[in-house]
Amino acid sequence: GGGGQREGFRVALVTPGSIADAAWNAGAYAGLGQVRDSLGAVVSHVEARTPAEQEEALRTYAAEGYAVVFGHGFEFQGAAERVAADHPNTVFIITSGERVRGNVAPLVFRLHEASRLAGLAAGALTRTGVIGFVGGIELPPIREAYEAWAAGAAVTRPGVESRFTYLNNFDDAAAGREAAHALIRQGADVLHHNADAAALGVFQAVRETPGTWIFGANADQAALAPERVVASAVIDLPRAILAVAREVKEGRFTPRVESFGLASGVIRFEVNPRARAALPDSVWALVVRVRDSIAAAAP
Amino acid sequence: MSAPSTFDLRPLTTSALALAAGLVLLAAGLAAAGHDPAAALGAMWRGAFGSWYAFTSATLLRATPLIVIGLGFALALRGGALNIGAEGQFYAGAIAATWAAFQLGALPAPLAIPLTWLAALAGGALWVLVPVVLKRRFGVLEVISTLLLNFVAEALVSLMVQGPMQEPAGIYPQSAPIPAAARLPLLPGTRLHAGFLVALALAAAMAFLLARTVWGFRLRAAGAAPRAAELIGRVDAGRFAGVALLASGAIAGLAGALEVSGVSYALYQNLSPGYGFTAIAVALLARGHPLGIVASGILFGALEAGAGAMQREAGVPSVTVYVVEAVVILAVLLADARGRSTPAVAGA
Amino acid sequence: MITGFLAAAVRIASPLLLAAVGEVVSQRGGTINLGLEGAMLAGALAAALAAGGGGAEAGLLAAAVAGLAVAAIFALVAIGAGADQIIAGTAVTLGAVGLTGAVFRTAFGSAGTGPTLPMLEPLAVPGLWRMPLIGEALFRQPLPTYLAFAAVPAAWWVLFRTRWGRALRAAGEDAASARAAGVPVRRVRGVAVLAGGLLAGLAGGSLVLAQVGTFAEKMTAGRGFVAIAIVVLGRWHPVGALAAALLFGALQALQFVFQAMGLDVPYQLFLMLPYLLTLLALAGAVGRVRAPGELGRGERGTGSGER
Amino acid sequence: MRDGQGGRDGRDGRDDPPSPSQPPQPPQPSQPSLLSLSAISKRFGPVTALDGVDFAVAAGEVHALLGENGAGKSTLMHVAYGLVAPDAGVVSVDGHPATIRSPRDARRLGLGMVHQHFTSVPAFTVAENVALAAGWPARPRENAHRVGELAARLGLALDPAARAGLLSVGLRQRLEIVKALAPGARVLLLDEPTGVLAPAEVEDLFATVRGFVREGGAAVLITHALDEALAVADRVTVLRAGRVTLSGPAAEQDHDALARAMLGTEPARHAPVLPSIRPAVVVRFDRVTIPAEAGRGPGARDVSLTVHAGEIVGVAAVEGNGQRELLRGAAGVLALARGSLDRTGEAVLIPEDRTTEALLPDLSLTENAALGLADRPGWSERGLMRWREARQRTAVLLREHDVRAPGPDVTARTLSGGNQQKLVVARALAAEPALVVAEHPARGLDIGATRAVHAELRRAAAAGAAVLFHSPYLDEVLGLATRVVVMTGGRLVEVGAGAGREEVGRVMVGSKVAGQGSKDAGARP
Ligand SMILES: Nc1ncnc2c1ncn2[C@@H]1O[C@H](COP(=O)(O)OP(=O)(O)OP(=O)(O)O)[C@@H](O)[C@H]1O
Ligand SMILES: Nc1ncnc2c1ncn2[C@@H]1O[C@H](COP(=O)(O)OP(=O)(O)OP(=O)(O)O)[C@@H](O)[C@H]1O
Ligand SMILES: [Mg+2]
Ligand SMILES: [Mg+2]
Repeated sequence: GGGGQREGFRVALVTPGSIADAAWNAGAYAGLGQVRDSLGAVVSHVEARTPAEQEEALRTYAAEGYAVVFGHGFEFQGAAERVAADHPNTVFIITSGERVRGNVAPLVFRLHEASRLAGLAAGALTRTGVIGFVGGIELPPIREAYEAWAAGAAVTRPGVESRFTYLNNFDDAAAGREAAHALIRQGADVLHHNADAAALGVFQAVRETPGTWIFGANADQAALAPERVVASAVIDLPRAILAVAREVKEGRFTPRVESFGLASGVIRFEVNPRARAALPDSVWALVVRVRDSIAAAAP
Repeated sequence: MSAPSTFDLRPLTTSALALAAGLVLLAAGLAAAGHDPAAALGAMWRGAFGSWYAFTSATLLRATPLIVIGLGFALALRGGALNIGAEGQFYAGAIAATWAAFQLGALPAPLAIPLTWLAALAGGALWVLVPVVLKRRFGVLEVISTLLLNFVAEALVSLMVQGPMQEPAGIYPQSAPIPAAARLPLLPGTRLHAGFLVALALAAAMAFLLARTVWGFRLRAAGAAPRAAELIGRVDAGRFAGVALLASGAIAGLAGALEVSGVSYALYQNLSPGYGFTAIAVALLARGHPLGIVASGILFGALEAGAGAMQREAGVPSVTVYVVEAVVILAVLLADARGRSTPAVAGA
Repeated sequence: MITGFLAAAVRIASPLLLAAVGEVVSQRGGTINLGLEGAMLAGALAAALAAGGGGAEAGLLAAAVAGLAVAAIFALVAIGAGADQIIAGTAVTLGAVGLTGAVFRTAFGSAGTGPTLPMLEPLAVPGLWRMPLIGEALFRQPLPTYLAFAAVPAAWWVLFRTRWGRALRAAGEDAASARAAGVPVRRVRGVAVLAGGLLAGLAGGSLVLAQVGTFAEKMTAGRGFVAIAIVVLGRWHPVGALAAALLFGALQALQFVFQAMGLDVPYQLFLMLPYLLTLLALAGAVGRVRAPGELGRGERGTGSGER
Repeated sequence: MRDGQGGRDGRDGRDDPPSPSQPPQPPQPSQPSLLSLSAISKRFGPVTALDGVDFAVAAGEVHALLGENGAGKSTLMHVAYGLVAPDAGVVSVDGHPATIRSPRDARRLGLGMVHQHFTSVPAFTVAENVALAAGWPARPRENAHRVGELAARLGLALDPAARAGLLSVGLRQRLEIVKALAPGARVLLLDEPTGVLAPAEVEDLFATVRGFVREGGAAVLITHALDEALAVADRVTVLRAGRVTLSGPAAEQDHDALARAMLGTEPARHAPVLPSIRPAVVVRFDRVTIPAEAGRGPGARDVSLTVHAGEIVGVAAVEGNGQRELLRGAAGVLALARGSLDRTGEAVLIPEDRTTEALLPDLSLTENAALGLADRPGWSERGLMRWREARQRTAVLLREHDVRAPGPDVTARTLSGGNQQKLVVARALAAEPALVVAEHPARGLDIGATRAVHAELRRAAAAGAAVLFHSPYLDEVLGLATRVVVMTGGRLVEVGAGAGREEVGRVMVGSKVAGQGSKDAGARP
C-alpha cells in the first residue's frame, strides 16, 4: 500500500451525489468545512456516483496519505473494505455503514429515533387517521425512518393508517409534490419525508393544502413552511463528522460502530415554536418522555 | 486493410482540435468562476494520465463500459438503427449477470465467467427485443421505444435490489457480493479488470466483422442504403436493422456484466452514471469505427477520471466535465459539417 | 377524489405539454431535438436565478430565454451545420446537465435555493373553476398551465392556418419541394426549433415557479425525453400532443395514487407503469401514422445549401 | 470546363469549345423580351455550369432550350427562378434588370416554373401544394375552391382535395403545371416536363402551353427530345458545356443540326439489331397477378408472358400501369398474389431510381460493385470479403464499361448521373445473369450515355441473356426492343412484330382510358 504520511492532518469526503442537495450530502460537506476550520485540517471532497468511481476515490485519497476518508453512504462499505486492506494507516468512516473491518468503521445515524417522535406527534395530530411518508430511494435508513414514524403514530392513534410513496430518486421535486398530493387525497393530513431535494415538493403540497401538517427530515426545515412544519427529525452531520475527525487527529480513535441517536445530540427532534400550539401539552409531554427514555436506553 | 476500412487521419486531427476547444472553454469558464485553470487542468491531467495507476484504474476502467456500449451503438447505427436505450440494456445485462453469477458460482471461473457473459448478452438482447418487435410490427421508432425502456429499467433494477436479488440480510438495496469464481481477474497492482481486454477483443472482432466479412458488408450496406441493399444485395434491410439492434442491446448488456463482475462485485441501483448516453458520443467521435471507439472511449474515460481529480485537488465540481464533453461533440459535428460536400440541388 | 386526481393529471401534464407542443412544431419542420431535456433544465435554473431577485414573472421570462439559448446552440449545429440531430441533441442535453450543475453550485453553494423563491400562484377563472369535476383541474391553475393549453390551439393555428406554418410543414415533409416553392428551409426550421426551445424553457421554469418553488440538479428527471415520446404518441399534432400529455399525466397521477393506496405490490411496478403503457399506446396508435418525411434527416434529406 | 473530373474532358472531343462555324448568336426576339438573361456565369466548385450565357424569351413565343446532360439547362432556369445565385450576369424582366433572390421574387415578377423533378409535397393536398407554390394565404377551403376554378379554366382536371403523393404520374405533372401558373405567371419555365408523359399527355401539355403563349405568355421548354422541340417551339437555343452553341428560329433548324450543336459530332445511328433467336425460355409468367402498393395503380393483373434467351423485350406503358410490378416480379423482388412464374437462372434488376435503389452513395465504388457481386468467387470466399481483389475487379469493370471515375475508391455520390448509371449496368451485367430486368435504364441520361447503356444491354442479349425493360419513352422502347409488349391498366397486351409508334401509342393510351377508374382517383370525372 501507499499511505506515506505527509505533512498535516488530511481529511477527505466522498459523496455519492451532488453536495447541492440541501440535505444528506450538503450536511456532510458542511461537516468537512468544520473539520477544516476547527481542526486546521487539509480537506478535499469528491463526488463519486458509481461503484467504479467510489472505490477509486477511496483508494486515491488513501494513497495520497489522507488520515481520514469519509465514504458518505452504505454503498461505500464494500469498496472501503477492499481498499482498507492495502492502506492500514488511513481510517475509513462509512456513514450508514454496516460493520467494522480493520480500519473501516461505520457511523450509524439513528434518525429513526427522531422519526418515532415525529410519529407520536403525528398520531395525535391526525384528524383523518391517515398519515403519509414520501421517500426518495428505499435505502435502509429511509425505510427505518418510515417504520419508526408509523410505529410512533400507532401509539398515540391506535389503528392509524400509514401510507408511503417512493420516488426512486432524490431530485424530482415535482414528483415529490405529486406524491404528497396523492397521499393527501387518500386522506393523509400529516406527512413526513426522507427525500432530500425532492422533498421540497412535499413541502409545497403541504403549503398549498389547508389543514395539513408536515414533519421535516435531516435538517431543521421549519423555514420551508413556518406555519405547517410541526417539527423536524434532524441529523447534525457536521457535529458527527467533526467529532470523529477530532478523535483521529488526537489519536483517540478506535475502530468501532459509532452510532448516533438522540442521546448524542447528533440526532435531534427540533420543534417549530410557531406550530407548537397545534398539539396539546399532554402530547408534547409524551414526546419528551419518550425522547428521554430513548436517550437513556442508548448504549 | 483495404478500401472500405482505410483509416483516414483527418478525423483524428478534428477530434484533437475539438478536444482542445473543449478544454480552452473549460479553462475560460474556470477562470471566470474564480478557479485557477492551470491547477485544475493540471489535476485533470494527473487524474487521467499522471501515473500508471491513474491511467489503468481510473481512465481505462471508466473507458471499458464506454467502449463496449459504444461498439454496440455503432453496430446498430451502421446497420440502420438508433439505439438510445443502452442505459436500460446495460442494467438488464447487469441483472442477468448477477443472477447467473449466483447460479454458477460453484463452477470454476473459466466456466462461470463466460456463462455470466452469456446471460448478460441474453439479458441485454431481451431488453431491446421489445423495441425490435415494436418497430417491425408496428413501425414504432426505436429512438422512442428504447428511450422509454430506460425509465422502466431504472425501476426494474430498483425492484431487483429491494426484492428478489437483495442481499440476504434484506437491509441494503444491493445484491450479495457475487461469488469469487464469477469475478474477473485484475491487472496486478491496479483495479483494471479483464473486461478491458474483452472491450479490445470486441473492437477487433467488430472491425473485422464490418470490414472483412460478407455479413458485415451486407449490414453496412443495409444501414447505408436500405432500398439498394434490398434490391441489389438481396438482403432484408429491416431484418439487418433488427439484428443490429438486438446485437447492440446484447453488447450493452455485456457491459453491465463486466461492471458487476469486474468493478462492483454486486448489483447496485446506481451502477451507471449514464454510460449509455456518453457512449453515444464516444461512438460518434470515432465515426462508428470500432478501433476509433477504443481511442475515443479512452479519451472520455480520461476526461471523467480527470474530472474526479479536478474536484479532489481544485474543488471544481466534476459535472463540469459534461460541458467539456458536449463541446467536444458539438465541435466535431461542426467540423464534420464543414468538410462535407453539399448534395446537388433539386432538379439538377 | 376524482377532482383531485384530474387536477394532478393536469399538473403533471402541463410542463410536458408545453415542451411537447414546441417539439411538435419543431418536428413538423423535420427536426427532432433531443436537447429538449437540456433546454428544460436550463429553463428551470434560469427561473430560479431570476425569480430570486426579479419575482416569478421575471423568472418565467428568464426560463424562456434560457430555453431559447439552448435551442439556439442545437439549431446552430443541427440546422446551421446540418449535423446529425440525435447526436447534437444528446450533446446539448449533456452540456446543459453539466452547466446547470456547475452554475447552480456556484450561485447557491451547497445550501440549495431554499424556500425563498416567489411562485406563480394558481389563477382561478371566475365562475368556471367551481365547475364540478373538471373545474379545479382546468380553471384553477398557475399561469404556465394556461400557457400550455393555449399553446395547443396557437400551434395548430400557426401550423395549419398561416403561410409560415405551411412553409414549415413543407420543409418538414419534402425540403427540396419546399425550397423550389421559395421556402427558406433552414430559416423556418431554425425558427421552429427556437420556438420549441422557448416552450421547453418555459416548461422547465414552470417546474420551479409553479410546482415546487425551488431548483434541484437534474430536477427535470427525463421530462424532456418523455415530451418527445408524447409528440410521437400524439401523432405530430398539437391536439394529439394534448391528448397524449394528458394520458401520460393521468398515468403518472395514477401511479402515485396506487402507491398512496398502500397496495401490497412493489412500488417499482407502479413507477414503470406510465412508461410501459405509453409504449403500448405507441404500438396501438402509431402504426399507420407517418412521421414528417424529413424528420431527423437534416441535410441528408435536403437539397443543396445554395442559400 | 469541367477540368479535373477524370476522363471527362477527352470524351469524343465533345468538350471542345464551340467551333467557329457555329458562332453563338445573340437572341434577337421579334418582340421585347419578357425574360432575358445576359452574360450569366455560374461555377460549382470545379464545374463551370454556365459560361457567359445569353438567353431571352418574348411574349407569344415558345423557346426550346436543348443540350446534353450537364450542359447547364436547369442551372440557367434556376438562375432565372432565384434558386441559384449567378456569379455574373444580369436577369431582366420586361426589359428591366431584376433582383431575383428566391422563387418568391421570381413569382412576384410573373415567373412560374415546372421543375425537372416533381416538387409537390407528397403529404399535402393538391390545393395545399398550389397555395404553397403561389404563396396564397393558408385558407384551406378558399384555396380548394380557387384551385378547382383554376384547373377548370386551364382545362386540367384535378381534384383539389387529393393528396399529391397518391396521384398518378401524369396527374402529378398536371399539378406541377397548375402550380407554375397559379400565381398568374406570364413566363413559364418547363424543365423536361414531358419525360414522364404518354404521347397523348404530351399533346395535351403542348396544347396548354400553346394556349398560354397565345394569350401573351412566354414559355421556355427544356427537353431531350429534339423532334418535340422542333414541333412545338418558335425558337431554339442549344447549350453545350455551359455555353450557347446555337440559337435561332426553330423553323431554320433540323434534327441533325441540333444534335451537332449539342454533341459537337454527328450522332451515330443505331446499328440495326439482329436478335439471336434461341428458343431457351428464361422466364415464363403464367396468369400472374402482383398487387401494387396502396394507391400506386392497378398492379399487374393476370399477366402471361414468355421471355427467351437473347431476346430484348420492351414494355411500353404509361407510368403506373403495372409495368413496375411486372418487372419487379420477374426480378423476384415482388411476391406474386396469384399465378406462377418460372425462371431458369439468376435475374438482376436495374432499378429506376439509381440514387436510392441501386447505389450506396456514401460508399466506395468497390463497395457498390460488391453490393451486387459479394457472394461471387473472386469477391468473397467462405464468408470473407476479398477487398483487394474486389478493388481490382471493380477497376476492370470501370474500364471495360467506360465508367468515368478517378478510381474505385471514390464514393458513388461523386459520380455524374450518367456514370452512376453505367456503373449500375456494369455491375448488373458482371453477374452474368440469365435475365436482366431494367426499369427506365436511360432515365435522365443524355444521348451519349443512353447509347452506351443500350449497347451494353444489346451485348448482354447477344451473349445469351434475356432482357426485359421498360421506358416511358416510346422511341427508346421501339429502338431497343426486339419485341414490344404494352402494359395498360395492369394487363399485358402483345403488339404485332411490325407495330409502329402510332399503333403502340394507341394501345397504351386507348386502354388507359378504359383502365382509368381505379388509377386516376385524383381526377375529376
Ligand atoms: N448544386 C450544384 N452543385 C454542384 N454542381 C452542380 C449543382 N447544380 C448543378 N451542378 C452542375 O452544373 C452542371 C450543369 O447542371 P444542370 O443541372 O444545369 O444541367 P442540365 O443541362 O439541366 O442537365 P440535365 O439534362 O441532366 O438535367 C452539371 O455539371 C452539374 O453537375
Ligand atoms: N454534389 C456534388 N458534389 C460533388 N461533385 C458533384 C456534385 N454534383 C455534381 N458533381 C460533379 O459534377 C459533374 C457533373 O455532374 P452531373 O451529374 O451533372 O453529370 P452530367 O454532366 O449530367 O453527366 P452525365 O451525362 O454522365 O449524367 C460530375 O463530375 C460530378 O462529379
Ligand atoms: Mg446529369
Ligand atoms: Mg436539368
